[in-house]
Amino acid sequence: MTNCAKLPVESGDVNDALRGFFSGLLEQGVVQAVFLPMRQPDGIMVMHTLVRDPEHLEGLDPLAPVTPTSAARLLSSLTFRKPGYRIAAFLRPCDYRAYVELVKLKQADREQILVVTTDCEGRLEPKAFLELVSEAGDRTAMAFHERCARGDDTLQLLQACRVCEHPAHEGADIGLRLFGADPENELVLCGQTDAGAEALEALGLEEAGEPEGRSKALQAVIADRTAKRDAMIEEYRDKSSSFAALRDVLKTCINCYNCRAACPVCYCRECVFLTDTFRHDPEQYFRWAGKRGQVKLPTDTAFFHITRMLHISTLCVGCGQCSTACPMDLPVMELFRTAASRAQPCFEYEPGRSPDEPLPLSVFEDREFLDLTAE
Amino acid sequence: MEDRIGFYVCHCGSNIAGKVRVEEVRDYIAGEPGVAVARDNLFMCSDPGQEMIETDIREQGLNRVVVASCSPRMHERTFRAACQRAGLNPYEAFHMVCIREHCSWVTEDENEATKKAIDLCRAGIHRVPLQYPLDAKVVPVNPNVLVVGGGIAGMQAALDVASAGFKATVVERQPTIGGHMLQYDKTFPTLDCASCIGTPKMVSVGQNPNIELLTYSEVEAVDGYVGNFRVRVRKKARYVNTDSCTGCGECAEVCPVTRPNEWDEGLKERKAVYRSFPQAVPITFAIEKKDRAPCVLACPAGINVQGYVQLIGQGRYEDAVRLIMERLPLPGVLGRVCPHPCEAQCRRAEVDQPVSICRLKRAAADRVDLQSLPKPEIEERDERVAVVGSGPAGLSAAYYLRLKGYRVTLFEALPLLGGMLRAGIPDYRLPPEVLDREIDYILGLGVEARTETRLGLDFTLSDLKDQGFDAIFLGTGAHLGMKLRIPGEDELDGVVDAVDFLREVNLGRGGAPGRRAVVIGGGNVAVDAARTALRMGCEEVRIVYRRTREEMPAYEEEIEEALAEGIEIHYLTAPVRIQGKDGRVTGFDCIRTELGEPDASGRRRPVPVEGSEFTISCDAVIPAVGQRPDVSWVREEDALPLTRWSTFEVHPDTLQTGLDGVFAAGDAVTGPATVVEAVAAGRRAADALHAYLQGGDLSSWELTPAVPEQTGEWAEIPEGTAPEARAEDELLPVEGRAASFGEVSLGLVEAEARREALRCLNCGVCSECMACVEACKVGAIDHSARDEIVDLDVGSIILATGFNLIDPTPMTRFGYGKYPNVFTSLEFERLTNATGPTSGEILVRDAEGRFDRPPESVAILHCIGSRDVNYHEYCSRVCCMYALKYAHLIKDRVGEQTAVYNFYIDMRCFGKGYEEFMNRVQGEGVKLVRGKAALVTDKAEDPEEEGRLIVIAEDTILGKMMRVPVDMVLLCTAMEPREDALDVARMFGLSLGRDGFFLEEHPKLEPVSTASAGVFVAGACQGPKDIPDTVAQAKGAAGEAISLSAFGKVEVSPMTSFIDPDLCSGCQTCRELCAYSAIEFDARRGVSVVNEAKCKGCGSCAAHCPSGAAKVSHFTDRQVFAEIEGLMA
Amino acid sequence: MSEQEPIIVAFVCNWCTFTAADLAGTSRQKYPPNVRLIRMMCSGMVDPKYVLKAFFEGADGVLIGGCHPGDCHYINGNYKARRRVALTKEVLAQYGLEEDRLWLRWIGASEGNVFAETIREMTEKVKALGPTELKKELVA
Amino acid sequence: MDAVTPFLEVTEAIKELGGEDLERCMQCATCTGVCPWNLVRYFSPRGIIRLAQFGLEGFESEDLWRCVTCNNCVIHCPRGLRIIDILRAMRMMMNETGSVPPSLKGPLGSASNRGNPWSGDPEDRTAWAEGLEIPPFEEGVAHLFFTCCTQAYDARNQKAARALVRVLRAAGVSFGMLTEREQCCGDAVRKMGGEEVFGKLLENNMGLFEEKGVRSILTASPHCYNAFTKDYAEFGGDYRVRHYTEVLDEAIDRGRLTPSIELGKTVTYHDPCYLGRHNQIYEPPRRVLRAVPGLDLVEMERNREDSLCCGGGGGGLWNEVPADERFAVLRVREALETGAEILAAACPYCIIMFEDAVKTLGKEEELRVVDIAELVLDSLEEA
Repeated sequence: MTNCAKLPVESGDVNDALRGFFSGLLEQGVVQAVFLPMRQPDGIMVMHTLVRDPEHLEGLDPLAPVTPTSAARLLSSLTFRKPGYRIAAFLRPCDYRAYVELVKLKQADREQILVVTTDCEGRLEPKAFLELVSEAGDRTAMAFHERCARGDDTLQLLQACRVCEHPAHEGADIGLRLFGADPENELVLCGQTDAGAEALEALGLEEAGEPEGRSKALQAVIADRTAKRDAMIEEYRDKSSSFAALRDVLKTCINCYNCRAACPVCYCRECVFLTDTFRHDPEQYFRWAGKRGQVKLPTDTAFFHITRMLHISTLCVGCGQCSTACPMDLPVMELFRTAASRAQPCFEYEPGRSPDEPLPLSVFEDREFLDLTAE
Repeated sequence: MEDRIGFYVCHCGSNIAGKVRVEEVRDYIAGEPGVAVARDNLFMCSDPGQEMIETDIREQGLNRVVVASCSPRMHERTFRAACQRAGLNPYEAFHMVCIREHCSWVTEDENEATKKAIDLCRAGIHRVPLQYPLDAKVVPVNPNVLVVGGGIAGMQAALDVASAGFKATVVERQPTIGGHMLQYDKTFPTLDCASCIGTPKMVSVGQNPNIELLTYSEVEAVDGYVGNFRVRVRKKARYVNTDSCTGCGECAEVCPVTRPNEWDEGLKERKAVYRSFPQAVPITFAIEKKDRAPCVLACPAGINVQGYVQLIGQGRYEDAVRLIMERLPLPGVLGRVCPHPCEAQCRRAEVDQPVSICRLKRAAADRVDLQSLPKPEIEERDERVAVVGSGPAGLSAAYYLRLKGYRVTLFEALPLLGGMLRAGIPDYRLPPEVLDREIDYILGLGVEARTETRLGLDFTLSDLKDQGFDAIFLGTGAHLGMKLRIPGEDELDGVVDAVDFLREVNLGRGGAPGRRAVVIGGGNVAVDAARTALRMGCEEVRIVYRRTREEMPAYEEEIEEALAEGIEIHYLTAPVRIQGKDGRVTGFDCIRTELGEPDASGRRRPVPVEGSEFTISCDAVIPAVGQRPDVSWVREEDALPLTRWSTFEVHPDTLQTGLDGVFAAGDAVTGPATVVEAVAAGRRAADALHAYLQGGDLSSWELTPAVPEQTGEWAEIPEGTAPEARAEDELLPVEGRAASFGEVSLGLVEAEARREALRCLNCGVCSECMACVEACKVGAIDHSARDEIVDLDVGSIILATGFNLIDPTPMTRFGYGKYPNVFTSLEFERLTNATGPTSGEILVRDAEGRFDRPPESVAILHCIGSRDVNYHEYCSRVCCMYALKYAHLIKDRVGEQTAVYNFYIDMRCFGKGYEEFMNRVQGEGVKLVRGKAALVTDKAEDPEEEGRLIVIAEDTILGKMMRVPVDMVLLCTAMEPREDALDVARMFGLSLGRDGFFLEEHPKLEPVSTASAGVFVAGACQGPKDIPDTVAQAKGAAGEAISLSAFGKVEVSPMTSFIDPDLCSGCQTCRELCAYSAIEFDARRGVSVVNEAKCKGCGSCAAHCPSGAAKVSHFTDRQVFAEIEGLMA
Repeated sequence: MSEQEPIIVAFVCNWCTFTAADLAGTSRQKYPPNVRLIRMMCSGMVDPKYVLKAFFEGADGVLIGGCHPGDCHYINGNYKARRRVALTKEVLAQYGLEEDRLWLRWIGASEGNVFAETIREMTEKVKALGPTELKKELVA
Repeated sequence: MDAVTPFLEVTEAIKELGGEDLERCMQCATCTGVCPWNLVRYFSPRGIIRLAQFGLEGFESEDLWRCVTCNNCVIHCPRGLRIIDILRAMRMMMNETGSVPPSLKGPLGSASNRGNPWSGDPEDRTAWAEGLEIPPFEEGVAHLFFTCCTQAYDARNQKAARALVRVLRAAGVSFGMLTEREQCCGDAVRKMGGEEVFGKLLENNMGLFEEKGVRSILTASPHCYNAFTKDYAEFGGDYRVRHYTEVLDEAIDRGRLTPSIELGKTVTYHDPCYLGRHNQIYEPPRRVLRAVPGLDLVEMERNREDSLCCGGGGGGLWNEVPADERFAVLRVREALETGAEILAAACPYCIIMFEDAVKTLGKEEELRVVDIAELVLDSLEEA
C-alpha cells in the first residue's frame, strides 16, 4: 500500500532536502514539533533535538551514522503521558522497535507520533564517526552512504549493526529509501501507513515509485547480516556454555549497571539491584567467605546479568546501546542477543513487530508447555 | 534495637525427638547470631510450652520467636496468639519451622533428619529478623448465610442458622427440598419413618421467616471472599407461579405426557407437570420442558404438532383442532393433502416408524363440527382489506385478518371458492364437502366473498383503492399450465393441459378427454390428471415421465394408488411429437432416455437414447409439466414488480410487493409449492398486513419466530421401548374405486387414532397442549416463563450437595439391568415407601416388569462398588446398617417365613444402637453369609432353582461354596460423589480428596471447614456417612457460619500485596495479571495501586514486577532471600 | 549426610503441595532427606530470581510445586508460574543448567504419595547429575 | 488341644518368592466365587491363601496344582492382589523340595533337558516348517517368527502353524526363524513353579535374541506373547511383541491382505485367557474374522473378559482331569448352543483342549475347532 513521493535534492545536499521536508511538516501543521538528530554547536556530535520553529532546523543531520544514546528512550520521555501535540520523530528501525515495546509497557504513546524511519545501513563506533566527520564534515552522512553502497567493509560499523537483521521496518509511518536508491539527487519517501500517506499528500510532493533495486538490495543486506548474526550467536553460545565461562566473559564487569541505564527496554524507574534487596547484611558476606573460603566484590555480577536477562531477554531488539555504554567494553549485546535467541522463540515472540502483540509473560494459554510439567 | 530471637524446638513426644536430636538442634541454633534464648520442650503447643514463650518475651526482652515443631497449618495460629499476648506483633515476631511432617516423620536416618532440621531452623532464624509488623485486616461479615442443597444436611443447617436469628437462603436443584433421606421409608437403627422425622424439618424450613427457599435453582457463579460473597443463582423457569399454586394436582390429571419419575428412581411414572412426592415442600408443581419437538420445528406453519397429537391421544379432538387452527385454518383439508414434512423428522423412526401425524390431524378434524366451536370474539376494526384469490394462501390470510377484526372481502375468479384446493385437487383426494365445510366456517366469521370476479377483467388494482380498501392481498396462485413445446401440441384436438382438464372436471364442466389418454409429467398434478381421466371413463391411461421412480416428485402413496388402479407409468421416456389426423390426436411419439449428470437442481438430466423412438397410440394427450402464475392482468400502470418466472417480487419478511399496501403470498410468489407452505405464508402476510395497517414501520419489522431458540436437547428415548407398527389408514377396495370420485382413503378409526397418538415419544416432554392451563382454577400456569437470575450477598456458604449411587450395570456378574428382580438399594427404598411404585408393598416383577407378587426369599449383597480398588477403595459406611434394615422390613412386611440372606465381608455396625439393632435383626432370622457374592445367575442346575435368581458365593466360615436361589436380589451400591463435584468444587474454591469428595481443611480437627475461608461442607458431599453423622456435621457447619455472622467481623489475612509508588513505572502488567482485578491504575500519578480489600495475596504481581515495586507483605524478596541464605549456609 | 549429598530447594504452594507434604508426613511416607521446603502462598508467587538465588547459594536442584491447572486457590496463579519457569529454564540452559535440575510439578492437596514419589524421583535424577558447577566454583 | 500354631517362617518364604500380596488378602472370597473350577467342583484359592497367611500345612495339597492361571480372580479381586503370583510362589517352594505332581514331572524334566515340555527332539524343532523355506532371522528381516513348542511338536498345531506362515507370506510380512537353538518361552514352566528351569530357558533365548539382534517378535501363542512382554521384562528383556491376530488385523486394515472366498459358515470365537484377560486383546481377532467374507460371527454369552478358560494354562494341559470336570467340555457345549459350525481359536493350548473335548462329546460332525489363521487361509485366493 506504500505510495511513495520524491524529494528533489540540489547539488547532493540531502540535509537541505530533508530540512525542506521537515519544515514542510511543521508549516503544513501536520505536526507541531519534530524530533530528529541535529548537529551540536561543535558541529561534530549529533544529538536528537525537539524543534518547533522551522528556522532552527539549520543543523539537522538525520542520516548521520551515529546514535549516542537510544532515541526510543529519549522519545518515551516526551510521550510517557499522552502529549497534547503531534511529533514527527526520526527513528532508525532498532529505535522504533524498542519504542514499540515501550508503548506496550505504557511508557510511551504511539498515536501522537508520526514515525519517520530510514533504510538503515548501520552506525559507526564513536571514534570511527569522529574520524569520518573530520574528513567529510557536512557530507558525513552521504560519504558514509557512498562507502556502504560500494560495500566498503573497512567501515567500523557497530557490532550490533553488523548483525542486525532488521535494516528496515514496515510499521513506521514514513520510510526513507536508501538501499538501491540514489539519495544524492533524489530522496524517495514512502507512506507505509495511512498517517504516513496523508502526511506526504499534505506536503503535495510529487508521486514516485519504489526504487526498483531496493527490495533486492534489502534482501541481500538482510541475508548477509542474518548470517553474521547466526555466527555471532553460535560463537557466544560456546563462549558462555557454563556459569564459569560466563564468569570469565564478565570477569572485568564492575557492576556499574550502565548497560541497564542505556538499555531502552529496561524501563524500571530504579533497578532492583540498587534497592535494599541486594544491600546484603555484612554478616552474609562473612558467611559466604566462610563457606567458600573467599568472596569477590562487587558480588552478584553474574546474578545481575542473568536477572536482567530474565526481565528483558524477550524484549531485547539488539540495538547495541548496552555494549556502547559499557566502560569495560564487555560483549553485553552479544550475551543478551544469545539469551534472546532462546527466550523469544520459546514464546514465538518478536519484539517490536507490532504494538498489538501482548508481552509474553502477561498472558498465558490453558494448555501449553505440557512437557515442562510432565503432564 | 538489635534482634533478640527466642528459639524453641519441640519434642512432640517422640514424634520429633524420635528421629531428630533436638538438643543438638537447640545448641546449634543457640550459636546463631541474634539468638538470645534457645530451649527445647516436650510439647510446645501445650499451655506450659506457650507460657514459656510468653515469660521469655517479657523477661528476656525478646522481639522475635521461632518455634520448630509441627506444620504451621496446625499451630501457627496458637503461637502467634502467644506472641500477641506477650505484646509482640504476631506477624512481625513469629515464624514457624516444620520439622515433624516434613522432617522427622519422613526420614529414616537420624543424622540426616537432624541435619535437615538444623538447616530448616537456621532458615527461620535468618528470615524472622526481616519480618515487619502487620495488623490483621478486619472486614465486616454479611450475616446472611447461603446453604447449597436442600437435603437433610442443608435443611438442618438452615434451621440452625435461622434459629440463631440470621437469614439463610437454601438453593436446591430439585423442585422440592428433602433430598435422599425423604426417599426412604424407615431409617436405622431406630426404624423411625423417614417422612415422620423428615417432613417436619421440611415444613419448618418452608415456613421459617428467616429461611428463603430457592428450589429448582442452581448456583452459577461465586466471587468475593469470607464475609463478603456475591453469589449468582439461576432460578430455572418452573412455568407454575409458586404464589398462586395450591398444589391441588388438577393439572397433572389432564396432562397427557408421562415421564419416569426421578424421585422414584424411574420405577414409577409422573406427568410433564409434576410434584416429586406428595409431601414436597414447596407444594407447588413444576413443568419439565425440553426443546420444541423436531416435528414442531419441521412444520412450515409452526403448528404445535406434539401438542395436538397428545390431545388426540386423550380423545380431546376439539382442543386438538383449536390448537391446530391457531396456526392453520383448514385442518380437514391439510389432514388429507399435506406432504407432512414433520413425519420425516419424527424420532419415533429410531424405534420403529414415524408417527402418522397427517392422518391424526384428519382424524381430529373429521370428528369436530367447526360450527359447534365457540365463536371467537372479534374486536371489530373499520379498515377494509381486499383478498384476491381464495386459494389456501387467500383463505388463510382472510381468516387471520378477520380474526384481527378487519373487514375482509374475498375475490375469486372461478364460480367456486378454494383455488387449487377446488380446481386442482380431485374429489377422491379432497371431497368438496370437507372443503366447503371449512370455507363456510371462515365465511361465517363475516368474510364477504365475491365469486366470478376476475382481477384484470372485472376490476383493477386501482379500482380496489378507489373502493376504499386500505390494503390488498394477492393470492392468485399459479394456474397456467406450461407448454411441452413439441410439434402437434397446439393445433390438435385432444391435447388439454392437466390444470385446465382438472379445473373443468372439478367444476363439473369437463368430459372424458378421450378413450386412451397419455399424461406427461411426474408430479402430483400428473397423477391427479391420470386418475381423474380414468374416473372420467378413459379405458387406458398412461403416464410418461423422463426420469425414474425415485425422482418422481409425486407423493409415494399417490403413485402406489395410481398403479393399483391400473395406470401404467413409462419411466425414462421423453415426449417427441404428437401425431394427428384431420385435427385429432392419433398417437404420441416418444423416446427412451438415460440419466446423465445432475443438473442445477441436483436431479440427474435425462439424455435421449439414439434410435429408441416409439409411438403410443392414443387419442388424448394431457401435458402436466408445471404451472406458472397467470399475470396477463398486470397492466403497465400497476407497476407491480415481477420476477422472470412471472411471480410477484416481495420483501422476504413482510411479503409486501413493490406497491405500497399490496401484499402477496402462496404459489403466486413462490411458484407451485405445497398447500401447507401457502397457508403458512398467508398467515405471515396477515401479521404483516396487521402491522402495516396499524401504521407500524415495516422496515424493521421481523417475523416473530413461532419457536424460541433451541438448546438442542430432547427427552432421551427410554431403552426397551417396544416397537409398534404405524397405523395405516383404510383405503377403498381397488375394484370399482377408479369408477367413482368417492374419497379413496377412509382415514383412521378412533381406537387406532388414539393408539397411534400414544406412540409419540414426547421429545419436548411438555407438549404445550395447554390442557393444564384450562384445568388450573387459579390460573397459576404460565408457559411463557423464563429462567431468572438472582444475586445474593452472603457472609458464609454451607455446601450440602449430597451424593450419588454408583451404577452397577458395568459389573455384569451381578446382572443389574439384565434380570428384572435385581434392584439397587435406592430402588428398594422406593418399593418400601408408601408413595413409591408399589405403595410400600415389597413385590417382585414378572417378565413384563410389572410388580405382582411378594418374594419368598431375598438376597442382599454388600460392598457393590465399595471396598474395591477397581471402583471405590473406601467403605461406604452405611450399607451394612441399611441392609439389616431391609432384612427387618422384609421379615416384618412380607412375613416371618421369608428367607433373607446377607452376603457380607465384615458387618460394620459401629454407631450408637447399631450393634443392638443387628442383634435384634439376627434374632428375627436373617441369614448372614460371610463371603462377598461373586455371581448372580438364572441358570438353574436343579428344578428347585428354576425361574429364580441364584446367588453364588463361598462361605469362608463354612469353607463351602453356596448356591442360594432367591426371588429378589438387592445390591448395596456404593455412595459416590455427584458427577459435577469437580466443577462445583472449583466454583467455590475447594479441592477434591483422592476419593472424589470435597476435601475438608483437616480430617480430624477441621471436618466441616475447607481451604476456602467462609465456605463450609456438611453431609455426604464430604464423604459417605449416615444420617446421624450428617446432621451432626450440618449443626457443626451451621455453628461455624453462625460464629461468623454473630461476631459480625472476621480477620482476613493481612498478607496482601502493596505497590511502592516511588518504584512503580506504571507499566500496568501487574494489573493485567491480577486474577481478582484488585489493582487499579492512578492515571494522575501514573502508578498502579492495590485495593487491599480485594487482594488475596497470591503474589502473581510481585513475582513479575522487575523493580520489586509490587511486594506481598510477609513474603518480600528480602525475606525469601534470607530464608534461602539461611537454608544453604 | 556427607557434603556431596545434593540439596533440593522446593518452593511449594501453601494450599496444594505444602498440604500434600503434610499428608505425606502424617501417613509416614519415607522419602530422601535432600529436599528443603520453602512455603509460598502460590506457585505464581515464585519470582524467577528466587530460583536463581537458590542455585547461586549452592542448591543442586530446585522444585516448584503448584496446584493442578484449574484447582489453583487463586484461580490461575499456576498458569503464570508455568510461563515463568519455562523462561527461566530456557535462559539458564544456556549456562549448562541440566533439564532435571529445575522441575515444575502439579501436586494436589490430597496427593501425599505423589509428593513423596516426586521427591524420590528428583533426588535420584539430581544425585546422578552430581553437584552443580555453581556449588563447586565460586561464582558470586 | 487339637489346634494349629502359625508357622510364619513359611509365610515369609512364600512372600520372598513373589507372593507378598497374600498379606493384604481380606478373605472376601470373590476369587473363589468367580473361579471357573467352582462350576465343576469346590476349589477355594481363598482357602489356600488363608493357609499361606499362617504358614499352615495343607496348602501343598493337590488343589495347589489345580489353578489354570486364567486370571479371572485377579481382575475381580477387590484388593487388586496378584493371586496367580501367590499360588506360583507356593508352587516354587514345592519345586525346590522336588514334591511336584507326577503329571508335571514330565514336562518340567523335558523342558530342562530338551528345551521343550513335549519331550520333543530339539533337532526337530523346525521340522514342521519343512518345504516352507522360511528364511533364517538376521539383519534386515523385520520380525522374528517365534515357534511355540506346542506348534513345533503337536501334529494338529503344526497344521495351524503352516497355515499361519502362508497367510503371513500372503500379507507380505517380512519374518524369519531362528535355528534349533531356540527353546520354550517357559510360560507354562514358570507358572508350574519351575523357576530354575525357567531361568535356564530365559538365558538361552535372551542370549540368542541378543546375538541375532532381535527387536520385534511375532508369536502364534498368547502364552509366548505374555512371557516375552511380562516375564522377560523382569530380566531386562525389551522387545516389541505382537500376537499374529494383531499383525493380520493391521495387514487387512492396510489392504495388504484381502480374504475373498466366501466361506458361508457361522463361527464363534473363544477369547484365550492369555490374549484377553491377561493382555486385553479382544477386538483384533474379531476384526480379522469379520473381514473374512461369508463368516457370520456369533458371540457366546461368556465373551471378552467373561470368557470361560479352556483349562490348558498353568500346567493344566498335562493335568489328569476327569471328563466331567474339563472346562473345555463346558466351553464346547456353550459353542454348540450358539449354533456355530466353527469354534475359532487363537492359541495352541486351546486347540488341543477343544479338539479333545469335541472328541469326548462325540460332536466332530457338528463343530470344527479351527485356528483363525486356517480360516483366513481358506478364504485366500493363494497363487
